[in-house]
Amino acid sequence: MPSFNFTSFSDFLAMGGYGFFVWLSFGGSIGALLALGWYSKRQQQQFIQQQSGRAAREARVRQQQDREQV
Amino acid sequence: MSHIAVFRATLERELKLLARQKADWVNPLLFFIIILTLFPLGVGAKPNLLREIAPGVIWIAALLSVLLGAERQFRQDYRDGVLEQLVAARAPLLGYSLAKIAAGWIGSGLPLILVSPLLALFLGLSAEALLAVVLTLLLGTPLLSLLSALGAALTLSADKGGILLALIILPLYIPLLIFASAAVEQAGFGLNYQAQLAVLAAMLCVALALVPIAVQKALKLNVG
Amino acid sequence: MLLSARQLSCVRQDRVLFEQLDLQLHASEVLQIAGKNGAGKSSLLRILAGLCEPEDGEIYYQQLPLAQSADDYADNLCFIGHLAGVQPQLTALENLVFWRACFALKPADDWALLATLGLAGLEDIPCQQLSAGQQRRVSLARLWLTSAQIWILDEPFTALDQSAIAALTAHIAAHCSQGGAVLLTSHQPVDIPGYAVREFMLEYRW
Amino acid sequence: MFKWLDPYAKPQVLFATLLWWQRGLMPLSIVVLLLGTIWGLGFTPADYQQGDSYRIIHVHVPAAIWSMGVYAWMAIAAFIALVWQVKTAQWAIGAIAPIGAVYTLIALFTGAAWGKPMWGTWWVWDARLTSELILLFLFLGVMALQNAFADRQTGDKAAAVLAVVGVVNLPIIHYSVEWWNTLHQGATITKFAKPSMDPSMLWPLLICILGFALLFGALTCLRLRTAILQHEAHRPWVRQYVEEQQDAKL
Repeated sequence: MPSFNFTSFSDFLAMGGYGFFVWLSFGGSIGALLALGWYSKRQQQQFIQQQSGRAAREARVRQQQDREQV
Repeated sequence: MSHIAVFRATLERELKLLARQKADWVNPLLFFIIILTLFPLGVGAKPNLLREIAPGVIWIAALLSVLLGAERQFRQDYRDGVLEQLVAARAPLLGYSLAKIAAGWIGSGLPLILVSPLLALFLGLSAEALLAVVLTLLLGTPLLSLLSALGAALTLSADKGGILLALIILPLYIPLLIFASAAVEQAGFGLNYQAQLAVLAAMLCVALALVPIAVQKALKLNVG
Repeated sequence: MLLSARQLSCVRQDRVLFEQLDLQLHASEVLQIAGKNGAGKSSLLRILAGLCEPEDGEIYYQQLPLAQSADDYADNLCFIGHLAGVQPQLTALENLVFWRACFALKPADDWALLATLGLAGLEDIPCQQLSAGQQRRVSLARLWLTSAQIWILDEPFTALDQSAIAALTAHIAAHCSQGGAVLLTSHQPVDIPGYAVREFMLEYRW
Repeated sequence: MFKWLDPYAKPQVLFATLLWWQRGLMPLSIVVLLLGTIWGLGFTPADYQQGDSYRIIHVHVPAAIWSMGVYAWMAIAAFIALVWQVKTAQWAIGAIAPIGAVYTLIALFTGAAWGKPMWGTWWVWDARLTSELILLFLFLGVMALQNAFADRQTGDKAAAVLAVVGVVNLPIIHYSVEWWNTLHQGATITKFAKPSMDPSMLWPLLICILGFALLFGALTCLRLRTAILQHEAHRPWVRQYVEEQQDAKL
């Protein structure tokens, strides 16, 4: 494994004077990827909530219909 | 039922409609001229500045006015149910869409070419530049009509069709815009621009071969 | 058996309109599809006309699945949907000329045909100026010109007055007598002189 | 042809396979990405010319490469959907397009952040950045078209046609922008292509490129599973899956 390139952690943060740009782009990219993953996961959960709501609604309608027939 | 019969019948019908509904081809033309008058007002009327931005301005205005006219191309037939019956009878849609695109070009592309001498006046174009404008419009506007017809066919049954049509088709106009305005710019400097015209012609041929198939597919899926 | 559908199912916006639906259409028969609004009558008709694919199931034209027989089925089909298919800015005659080129209709004396349909004097004015019923008659004029054996008509009697309904039912009867088949939907009771109208009920699924 | 692919056209089988793939790919892609970025950030020597700002390459280049790659994958799915009428391929377009849009956005964003120290401005009409921007418009166009229809099926098919048309236009746009760039600006100061790199710098970059690929795979599995559920909502196996998920949560 090649050696650690920076003497100290603060030096690592400074990134040779370009720290702002480097961390901005890395932070931004990881943020965007996390947002995409979270959004996709939430989309799926939202669908499951909707569907179970629908199933409950259908059950209610069926009960109502059975009560009318009786 | 052959393609030629449907092509001729549709073209005849479209030309009758164009004759009866003058607005279909007058509005895009007026829109083109109005946009051209906006630029000097916005950018300032210094002659050499205008001459420098003229190629881009002319082509952006042409591009937008063809796009404006495209949205209604298939919508009327879709709403009346003509398209539905053509698809149900598996009539040759290729002939139909080619005729529609040709009529669309006559309605929105041709007037631009006829009015281009007016541009020379407005933007102080030299004679060679004007010739280049006419040549590039001659090659470019059919390509514009093809692509905008594809956009119109794709967004046929979409509810907010207008803006969506522009959003999906404008990126496809970019190569045409680049080469056409470059050709006019070269002509302005008195250099020859055969290369750019050749590229435009090549793009037109490719589009003429591929786009009608996509239009046919788009019409079928929108009716289904 | 001209047209048959097996195990058809159709889904619109996540709502199952119908499932495992079987249907047969025989020569010289009139089949009426009845059902409440939203039961999926029009969707069923559009699937049978080959306009859109069903979710599952298969349609057979003379025992051949549509995948192989689509073209000759379309040649032998005349579909008139909810929409009249009439271009408002054109006159009735121009519409007929356009249809003749697209649908390979028989050449005929259009003026006489439009007169029999009660459109005498309205042949050469833009259809825009005709009433809905008159526009409907213009679109139905195709039934007098088509050589197709199967007719699929989506609510042909809407906006028609008594005389037009009588003319249409007589024409359907004549068509069936020559071995034609008609599949239609209608809200009013349909009686074709000389033919028992078979009814196919489409239940409304919540 | 491709008979072995047939079972995967059936949504339920595909759904289970995608779940299996996703469970494997998601952690793997995170590990590979972490390895690549940490190695690239901390354990490689600085570039003699650009100093440490070159480290942005570990995010910019994979995103730029894969933005084109994702569009190509979307176009393949669209082609399969249109030619062989495979429903699951149609649904894949709606699943893949947002991933491509985010990758392109990352490529643009990191390209601008990298360009600021080198050229002094955030945005330069450089050939690669401009065609990346147009690629973003193509992705957004496909996404907008897909959601513009009331009927989900029509939206998927329209997006498929646009994806195929787009992929035909992609090289034309790329080379015309490239030509346009040389015409108006002459070659940009520093060739924006990957600088010739010695192996110690190359390895982390390759790992990052692999990481982005795996992440694309994992996200596609996740999003395609959602699309399958949405399109097959009326099927009994979906209702059963929804109940299972509901009980699992209680």
